[in-house]
Amino acid sequence: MREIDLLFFARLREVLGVGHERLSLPETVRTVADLMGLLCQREGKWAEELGGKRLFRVAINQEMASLDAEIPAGAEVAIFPPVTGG
Amino acid sequence: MREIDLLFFARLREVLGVGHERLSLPETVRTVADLMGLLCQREGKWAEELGGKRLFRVAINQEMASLDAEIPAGAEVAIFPPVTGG
Amino acid sequence: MTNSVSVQSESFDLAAEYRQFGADDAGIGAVVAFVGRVRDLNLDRNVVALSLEHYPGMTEKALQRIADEAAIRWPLNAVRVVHRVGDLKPTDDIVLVLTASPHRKDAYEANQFIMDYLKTRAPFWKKEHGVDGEARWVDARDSDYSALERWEHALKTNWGIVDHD
Amino acid sequence: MTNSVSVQSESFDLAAEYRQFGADDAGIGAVVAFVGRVRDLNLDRNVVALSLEHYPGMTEKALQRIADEAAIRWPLNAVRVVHRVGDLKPTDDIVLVLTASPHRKDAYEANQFIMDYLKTRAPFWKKEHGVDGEARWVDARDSDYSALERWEHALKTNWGIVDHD
Repeated sequence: MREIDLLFFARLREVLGVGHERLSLPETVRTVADLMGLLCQREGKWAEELGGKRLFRVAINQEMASLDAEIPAGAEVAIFPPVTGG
Repeated sequence: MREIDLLFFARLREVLGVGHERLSLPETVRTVADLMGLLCQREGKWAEELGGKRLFRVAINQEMASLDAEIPAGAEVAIFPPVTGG
Repeated sequence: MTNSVSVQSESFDLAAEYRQFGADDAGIGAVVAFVGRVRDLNLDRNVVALSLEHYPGMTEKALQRIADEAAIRWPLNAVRVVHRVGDLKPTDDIVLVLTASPHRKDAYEANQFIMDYLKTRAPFWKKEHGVDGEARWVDARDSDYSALERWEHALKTNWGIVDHD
Repeated sequence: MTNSVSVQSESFDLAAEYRQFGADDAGIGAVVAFVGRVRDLNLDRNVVALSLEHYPGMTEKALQRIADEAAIRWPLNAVRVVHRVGDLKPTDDIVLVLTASPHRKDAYEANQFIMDYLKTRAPFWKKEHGVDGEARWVDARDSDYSALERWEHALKTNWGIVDHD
């Protein structure tokens, strides 16, 4: 099992009711897409937000990442809405 | 005879040795092109600068003007090199 | 080449930033400063306050990366980016981007490039607080994504560079 | 809509200009400031001083006309143009253009439009004084004319407007 830090920001943090959690990834979860599949199993808001109907962005170790990016052990994985700074 | 004020700026003022002169235009001189013809009759530097070999710009009453623009009586006509501000 | 970024809750001082910004570099012919400010009207809704959330650590990295990329693509003497976070009100400054170059075209283009990338890549999120007391997260604008695509198209066309996302 | 121009020998104060520039207009989302400065290197020649001659009366009219045209073509909250004349040295500021708009694209574009027109239409002339003690009038740059043509092409294409020269 690989351990990761999962972070949520802005609207996603509020809707999901969590800003940070520590998560152990099963061996079958290698990529960002796999992780989204895992989180969608929580159903409710999780499936609604991360199931593909709404836009979100993912960063691995503070770099923007695509759905097919691999998640290294010990990674900091952040999930957040499209950014609106500037 | 229409009287005009003729102004020169920057390099043209230095080369021609004049910043301002009062000039009476013969009836045959109606446009900017006609005026250039008249000034080129002075030969030397005048023909060299205003005869078409070098770039210059003309303003009538402080508005940029083309060679075919008519010169009204009492006009302030300025002749100067391409501008280099900013 | 100085190339610095800051994320801060305090307001920035344009005059002080400009003074420190390549003041004695006589190779600079053009400086472009962009200041983004809080508007009171957003989609016909009166906004009385704005709060800016960010992803500490990643914001600084993202801004530095954007500034560095601009400095690779254009001949710049200096780049400075300051982005505020926390609580703001209408007319407050949010973001400052300074670019300096020998020629104006490069200073303008690099500045726009930085803002377009910042708007879509730097992890900041705006929450608007209306006169009615309700708070609402601001939606991302499609026009910000088309602004970005313009650069990516230009980069791919001119230099064959693939987007690093 | 405030829309003002100045021609002056004194230096300008960017901070004061920015403060006065639509400070309490909460409709402004973007401010772009362009500052043109004296460079020491111009075509490999060391410049120790620069003097700016102008055509008094026409300069103010030309700047006002350029600012007004920008305000017709883009949705601007304010425009400010300051141009210095007289004796300057490397690193001195020459020109300031401030544009404010609800959205950044308009503020950037209007600012560039004003600079491109100013560079080819406003009657200012630079004379460089080199280390060798020799003075030389600066030549107009072809790139300034191509920058202008870009706008004229865009204007004619989009709005069928004929150049007013």
